[in-house]
Amino acid sequence: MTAFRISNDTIDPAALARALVHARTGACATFEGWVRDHNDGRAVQRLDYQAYAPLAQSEGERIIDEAREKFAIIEAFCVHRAGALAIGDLAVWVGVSAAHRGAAFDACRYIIDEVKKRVPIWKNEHYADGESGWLHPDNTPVASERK
Amino acid sequence: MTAFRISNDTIDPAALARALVHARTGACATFEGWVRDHNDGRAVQRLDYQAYAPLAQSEGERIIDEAREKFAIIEAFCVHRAGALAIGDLAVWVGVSAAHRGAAFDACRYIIDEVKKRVPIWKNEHYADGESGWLHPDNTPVASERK
Amino acid sequence: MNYRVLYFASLRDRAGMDAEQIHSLATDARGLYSELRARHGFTMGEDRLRVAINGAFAQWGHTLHDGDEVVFIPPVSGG
Amino acid sequence: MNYRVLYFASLRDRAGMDAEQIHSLATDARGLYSELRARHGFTMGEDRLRVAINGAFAQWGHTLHDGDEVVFIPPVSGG
Repeated sequence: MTAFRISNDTIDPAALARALVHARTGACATFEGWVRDHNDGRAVQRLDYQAYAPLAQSEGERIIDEAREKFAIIEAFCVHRAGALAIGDLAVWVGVSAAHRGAAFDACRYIIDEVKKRVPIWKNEHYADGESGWLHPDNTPVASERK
Repeated sequence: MTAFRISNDTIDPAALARALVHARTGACATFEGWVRDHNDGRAVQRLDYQAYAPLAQSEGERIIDEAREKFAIIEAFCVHRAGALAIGDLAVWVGVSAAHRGAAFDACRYIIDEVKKRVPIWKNEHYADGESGWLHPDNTPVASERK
Repeated sequence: MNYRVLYFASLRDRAGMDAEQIHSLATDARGLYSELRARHGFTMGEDRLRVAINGAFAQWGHTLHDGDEVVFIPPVSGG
Repeated sequence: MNYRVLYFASLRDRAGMDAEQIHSLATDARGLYSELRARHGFTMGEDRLRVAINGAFAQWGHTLHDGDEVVFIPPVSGG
């Protein structure tokens, strides 16, 4: 399994979690990002993720390599969805195993924080009022480029 | 489901994780503690957890109540095994859901840290050399009370 | 007075029992532990233990009542 | 020179296309973006964007070569 993957299909967190655990694993930390029904006070109906796939892949792998250098971890994986998602779909999954919990938590958080900051993936939310919009990293709307 | 539970049976993390997710959930953080094959340089073969169950239950629930007060979370659960466990068994599971990832991570870590500090559960490791021993919170042996 | 004492972890190993019924003149957990320490040869001091009375954490100086369940809690190691 | 430019997110919406082949005199990403900004009416400034050349992040002043794939990366919002 590659450490980072963009997936056009449903993510199976249970299968991913199984790949984390070794005999020397004491701790696993996971993060799941779900499509939720609201953002910034607006009702969300669905969303699309666009990705610049080759750069997303290499940048995602770079982030996981950095996590391996910074923290004493055993395994680390991240899968991010692309395409059309509905409320209650899993958008991103991060899992880290380690001998001890501190490294597992710190690496898991590092990976999701950096993925959200650096990996070229964009979220377009479709609202109940019929509008839609690209979002910034802080989930505020990109006001500008729409015609 | 009670927020904290001592279990004499195998923990099913996938079933627990499903109970975390609501339509308003944006983020889930989970922690899994696994029985690993070594501790402090010694090969571990199996271990036993003893629990003072009534106090473990009330102290575990208190910790989760504290997490709900401190962090903006939606759901939080913790299950801790008691009894005999083998290498590769899941010893403890913590899961937290929230609208945003910061609260989910912080609450998940708070819960496992406090459980390890305060909940009356004791780990007795059985080593490959035939010895066994009760452990301190920092996983160093309790040198003292053995006959 | 009569107290029920439960033992866990290294105290259980040392006492060689899970629990016992104790008749004692001690009126608080501190006095009771001194007595049990002498009887079973526990080496762990009060500073390493916590006390629970009737299923809740309590102070060492908390006054005991007849029939109380008392537990001396060694350093925990869950997780 | 000829460059291939890919568009994502709000730039894609504004340009009305996923990608285009551009013949340009620009020799770096900065010059190329100025040209495309004028052509498509992009409102986002350089300070809001990153640049990728041939699938890797690059500097705005990086010299472009014929056939390069150039992508202007709006603020990302994965996760």
